[in-house]
Amino acid sequence: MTPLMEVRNLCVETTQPPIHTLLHPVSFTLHAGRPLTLLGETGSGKSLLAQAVMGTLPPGLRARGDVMVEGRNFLALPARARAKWWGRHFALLPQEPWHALDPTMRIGAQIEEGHRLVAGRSRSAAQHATDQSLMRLGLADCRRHLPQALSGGMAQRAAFAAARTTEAPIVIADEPTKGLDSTRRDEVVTLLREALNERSSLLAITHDIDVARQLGGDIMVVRDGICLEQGEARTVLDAPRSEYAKRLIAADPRHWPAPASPAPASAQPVIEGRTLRMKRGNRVLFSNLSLTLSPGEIVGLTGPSGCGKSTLGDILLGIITPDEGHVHRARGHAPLRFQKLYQDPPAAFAPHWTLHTLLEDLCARHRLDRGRIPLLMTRLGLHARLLQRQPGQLSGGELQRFSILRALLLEPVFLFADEPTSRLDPITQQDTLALLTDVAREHDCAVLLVSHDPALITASCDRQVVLSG
Amino acid sequence: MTTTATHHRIPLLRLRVPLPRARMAGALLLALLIAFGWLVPLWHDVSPHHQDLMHTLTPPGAEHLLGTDPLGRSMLGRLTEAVRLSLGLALLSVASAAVPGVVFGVIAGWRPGLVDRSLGLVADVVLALPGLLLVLLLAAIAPGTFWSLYVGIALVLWVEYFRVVRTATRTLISAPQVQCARMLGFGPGYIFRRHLWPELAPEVTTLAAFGASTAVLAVSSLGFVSIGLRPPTAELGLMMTELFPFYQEAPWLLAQPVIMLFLMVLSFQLLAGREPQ
Amino acid sequence: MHRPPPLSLLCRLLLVPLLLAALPASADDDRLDVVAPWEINSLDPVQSGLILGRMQVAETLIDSDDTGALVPGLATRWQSPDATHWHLTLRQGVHFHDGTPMTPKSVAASLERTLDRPGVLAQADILEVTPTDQGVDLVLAQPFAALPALLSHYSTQILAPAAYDNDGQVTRIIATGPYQVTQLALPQRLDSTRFEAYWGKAPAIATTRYLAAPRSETRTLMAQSGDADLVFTLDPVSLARLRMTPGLALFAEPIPRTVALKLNATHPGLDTPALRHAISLGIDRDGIAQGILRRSDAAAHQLLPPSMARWHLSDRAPEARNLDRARQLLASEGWTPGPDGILSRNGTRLALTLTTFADRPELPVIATALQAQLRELGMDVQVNVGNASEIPASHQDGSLNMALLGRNYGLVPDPLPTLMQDFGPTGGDWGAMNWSSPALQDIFTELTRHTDPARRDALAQQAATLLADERPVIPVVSYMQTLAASSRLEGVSLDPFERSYRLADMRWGD
Amino acid sequence: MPPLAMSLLQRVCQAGLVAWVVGTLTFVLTRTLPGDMAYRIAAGRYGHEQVTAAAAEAVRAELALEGSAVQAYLQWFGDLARGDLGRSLVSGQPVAGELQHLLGHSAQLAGVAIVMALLIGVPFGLASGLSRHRLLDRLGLALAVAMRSLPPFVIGLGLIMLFSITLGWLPAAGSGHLTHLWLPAMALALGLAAVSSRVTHHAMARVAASPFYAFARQKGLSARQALYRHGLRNVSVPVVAYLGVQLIYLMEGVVVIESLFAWPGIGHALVHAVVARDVPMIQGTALVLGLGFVLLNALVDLACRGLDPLRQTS
Repeated sequence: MTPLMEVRNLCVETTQPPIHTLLHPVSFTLHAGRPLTLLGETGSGKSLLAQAVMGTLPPGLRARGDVMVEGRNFLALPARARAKWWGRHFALLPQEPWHALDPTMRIGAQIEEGHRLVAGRSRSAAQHATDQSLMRLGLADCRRHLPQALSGGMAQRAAFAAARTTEAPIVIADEPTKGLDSTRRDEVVTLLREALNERSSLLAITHDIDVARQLGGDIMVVRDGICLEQGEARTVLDAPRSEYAKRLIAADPRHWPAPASPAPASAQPVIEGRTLRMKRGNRVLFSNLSLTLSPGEIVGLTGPSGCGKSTLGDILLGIITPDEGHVHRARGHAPLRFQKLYQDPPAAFAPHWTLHTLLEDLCARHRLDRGRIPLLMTRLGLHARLLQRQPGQLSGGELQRFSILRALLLEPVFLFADEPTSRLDPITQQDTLALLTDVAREHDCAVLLVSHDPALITASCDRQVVLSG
Repeated sequence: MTTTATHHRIPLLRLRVPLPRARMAGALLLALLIAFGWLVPLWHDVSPHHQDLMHTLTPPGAEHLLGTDPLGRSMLGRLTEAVRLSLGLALLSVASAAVPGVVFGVIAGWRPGLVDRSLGLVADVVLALPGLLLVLLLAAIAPGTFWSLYVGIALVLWVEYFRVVRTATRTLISAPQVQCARMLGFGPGYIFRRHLWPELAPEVTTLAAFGASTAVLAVSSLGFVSIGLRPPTAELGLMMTELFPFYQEAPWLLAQPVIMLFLMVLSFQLLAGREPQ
Repeated sequence: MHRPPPLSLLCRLLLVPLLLAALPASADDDRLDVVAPWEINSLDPVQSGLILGRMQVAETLIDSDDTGALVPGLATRWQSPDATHWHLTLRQGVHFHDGTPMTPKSVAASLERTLDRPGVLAQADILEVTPTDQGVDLVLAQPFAALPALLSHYSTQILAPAAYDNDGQVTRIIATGPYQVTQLALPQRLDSTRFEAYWGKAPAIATTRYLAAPRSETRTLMAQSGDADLVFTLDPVSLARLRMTPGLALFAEPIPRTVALKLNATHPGLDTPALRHAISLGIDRDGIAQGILRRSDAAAHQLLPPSMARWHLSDRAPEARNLDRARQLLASEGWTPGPDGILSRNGTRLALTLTTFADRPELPVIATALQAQLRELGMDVQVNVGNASEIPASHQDGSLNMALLGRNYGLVPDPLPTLMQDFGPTGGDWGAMNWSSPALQDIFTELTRHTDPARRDALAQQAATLLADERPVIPVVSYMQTLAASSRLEGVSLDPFERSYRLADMRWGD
Repeated sequence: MPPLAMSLLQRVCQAGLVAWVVGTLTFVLTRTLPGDMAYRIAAGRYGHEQVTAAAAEAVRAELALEGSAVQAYLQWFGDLARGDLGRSLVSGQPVAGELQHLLGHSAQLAGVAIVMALLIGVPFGLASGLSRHRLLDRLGLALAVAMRSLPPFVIGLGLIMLFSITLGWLPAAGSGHLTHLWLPAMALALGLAAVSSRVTHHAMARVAASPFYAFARQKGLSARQALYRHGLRNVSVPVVAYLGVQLIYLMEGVVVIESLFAWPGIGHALVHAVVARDVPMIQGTALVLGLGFVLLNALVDLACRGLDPLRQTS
């Protein structure tokens, strides 16, 4: 088993003083046919490592150490020379395939150009190769589609085809499953496994333990740019040694503690949807759907992406009116007390103002008691100094907790949480969700929690509704 | 780089943020111009209208710091007056173009459908009318007044603001942050103040920066076809046309208003911080 | 990581326009290129005869020489027993550009048509035009001695019958001049070529082009770059420079065109000769001449220049600027400086609007100078730069205060018609306003009757004196016709009455 | 209704509306403008100094200016429907004929100017947009600002001084020969190039920073391949779209340039027409310009659709 790539004391640091080390020296070897997975939460320097290996670090950063490929130190090569290796020795699977594909070029062309210009095949050969790969990836009928017409999974596969036109031996996949639901995720993983053979290997970067487990091979646990432990996948996952690895694995919804005893469904439902029917285009999302939520009840809502989970929530909130059926809200509740948590926390805040200003606005608008803010902040584990920051300067987890706080200020009776944690890494996700459910129960607030991860729903909800789509 | 959440952790990213230095420079430059226009006359009191036909086109020197114009008037005096007037009028035209432009733009972007369509159509038609015609006609209605020129120019320019603001508003208004603000019980006023304006401001200010120069240049162009002349008032655009015939005999004269305008535009540019996209 | 596109490509793209532009400029070398400010806005001689005449395409019945003496044009003789009945004898063997011969009928028709258009001919109200076998007879309502002079005005140019359509519109320019139109692109360009069947001396230069360039800068640059062979009406600033330019010859000739102040004689600040005299004294003519026109001899102290000896008072000394004298005169009329230095008489400030127009670029500048100079006298003057038509218009509705204008007294060689227009019983659009003098009217009527030169001289002098004392219109500076000609040209000369560019007399030297 | 047909329909409506507004606006305004029309027209015809009360009255009588405004107004639309733009009050020639001549020249000028502007501005913008050195960017910005603060006639002057006085390559002014076109066109182009180079710069910078451009490189495409295959198309969309806006600036410059270079153009004519209150000429000119603008924008739309498949679908 020959090493395809040998990385020695690779570290990343800032070029301008004060010199910051963003990734502490790591060393590993990538063997043909044996994938290596970097496991760790987002921002822990994993992606930097990938970029360092590829030589695509953003300006202001530089990599030190050796990356030995075919007996040469790739890192020592000049930038121009390194670029020549891209697509030929390295195939990089982009983080967000959707954005990595040229929005104005047809899928077929984007793959074909690789076969012609990189692999140097003749026009006809390139076309043939393109058709082949599209066929193999089940995209045969997407040849003339534009990227926007593809689903996340399809886009990922198309990008994969475009990146590997030369069967480059070293495949680097950076968060390949980001934002995909479980089924799509499994597709991508199998796709990656197929890429493995005796000549090629895979360097995967993810925070998703399932992906790591399914890929197998070796695992490296990285945090804050420091490699905590590495070893054979099974051993690391089943018997983690480092504290952080333990927590990371524990953070997998399947290992969450069972939910607290369901709150007694009180007679008076707080909100109720009756015989709801909704179409998108000419496709019926759901029909004759009814559900009720009682105070303090946490209801999970699952289903494949695009099955209308968000739509259902928006209907309940009155943002959208259903085609049929109607929504009944318990009397005596101001519309303000029906609130929503968004999937992408930064998108739910006005970016140009400090959180203090924004909360102040809210209190002023509704003459709320400012005194509750500090209390809630401590309850949600938010540090006071965060108030002076702008939304963009907070982490996703912190910001999501702020949106919970913002909702709680209005003493909500119903919260529609639309995948509130899907953009967060496992540990933060667990903490945030735990907080949400606990606080909701304390305030007798009904929550409709959307997630594409059944395990997560079962772990944190009293009962669940499944949309088949 | 990976997600927004990590930004504050990596210090170097602050380098990516546009440096405030440029804006400082812009503000400073503008301050200097204003000082030139308003303060210089205080210590150097020369009438911009006093003529000395025996000493025309004198080069810059001890007696006349910036020389004299074809009628022997002090260029320094005239430039100060011109800067005062042009700054004021440029702002007037920018304001009278930006305010309606932004207002209608926001309305159109906010209310898709009929309102949007009709406003859009009006804008398209105005755009299609030769701007020159509007300006000429307005100039002819109130002959010899500057405001009529600048307002006429504004009649043409407001459409730019409208277009930009409308498209920006459209996308913003459907964004979660606005939907969320609505759910939190905030009204249009608040949404404009906290959500829309911060996004629109850079675009608008940049347009304004260029709009100011466009206005002054338009006036000089009109002066060139002898419209809007009003002796003895000094105005940058008109000074350029007045001094144009002397380009070879006294090039420094023509250069002065041109440089002033350049500095004016530059300062606006730097203040705005961005360029129209 | 991203390289700029290869420089070669960049340069290539950048160079394209330059390469395209670098084609050699092809100025047709045998063609005589004439450049002047005036645009051609119509085919009708009444409107564009000025250019047709100067480019020697169309001709009038009567012509004039450098002294202003009338000489035969298309008519060889003209006489009248009583200045009321006129007999013109036409030149024989004249052909129109379309080859048809010029006949008394065609001339009469052409004149008839001119009569129902506005123009100078209106002054001598002509009752009938009848073709005779030798020429045409004209019958006037009352005597008008200056009729021959009127018949030398460009608006009376003779066109062939084929030039008009049924409703009298000119559709083609078919005249009798030494050059005939080959192409006319309104308003900019007129190309013409030698008319082989011309009655007079055949021109040496075969083809000519007239180009209207309204900006004086443009004209100067064209002279400098050698794009044009004859460039007329140069702005004073550029003269010095052009003198330096090799390959150019400069010509200048004083012309009977005067920049003058038209005054509303009923305005409280202008209603007595003394007040108007004060204004005249307040004007720094030499300053304007030096500073703006760049000519020491440009100051004009009388409306008509020395070249028109009959109308010029040679014995009268030029009046230098004299502010004290002016202030005294103003004071004598009760106008005394107020706290703000502005003159006032029992409570009313002396504020005036000076109307002028920009078609002649120097006028606004002179107006600005006058504004400052009159301010020194204590007059608050607003300058209003508008359209030329505002002067006659506001003359008619009486709203005019002062106007600065350039008046050409050589429009026809005899200034009498012009003067009669300007200083008639009800004033004139381009002359006096709310001012009239019975004495002057008598002089005029006598002048129209008498043909005896000596008598005419005496009368003219009386008139000139009267105008000089009363000052209904105040002269400021006089014009100079300027021409920059390629030194390859021989036989270049200027017509003091601007009737012709004299292209037919020019030839290419070597 | 397919988007393409939709937008075309919109353009047609716009064109109709433009015609109506132009007719009405110019008519109403010219009638309400201060100053006696008859005198203005007389001045336009006979030249200043020849304008007299008599001449003005003659004009008034000839053109029946006292006639009912409403009638004249309806008349104009009636004629327009029959494709007749009337006769110029000044020259007496049919407006349509004169416009043909003038528009031809202006179109030449504008067309060449735009092409030059693109040839100069786009490459510069691409280079500065791609290069990592701030220098090019700053330089471009300075140039752009300078160009925007130089009146067109000064630029024109500079060109004449260089190309016809110093180098003697090109005629300084005039018309009638191809070589007369280059200088005025370039004078216009420089101003436009300044702007379009900035637009290109920003578009290119945005594309170069986009993940898909990075991915194109990481797929193994060379810098040039990436530029040609993924850069240019994406850059060209905003640049072309901006052309539509630039047409406005062009109009303003054209007037000045035309009178400086003695170029018989429509802008020059429009000024004269307004000064001389030549109503049919004003209306004709404005109409032609307006419709031309609508047409060109329609073309720009089509071009954008052609370049950007996203617009075809959405």
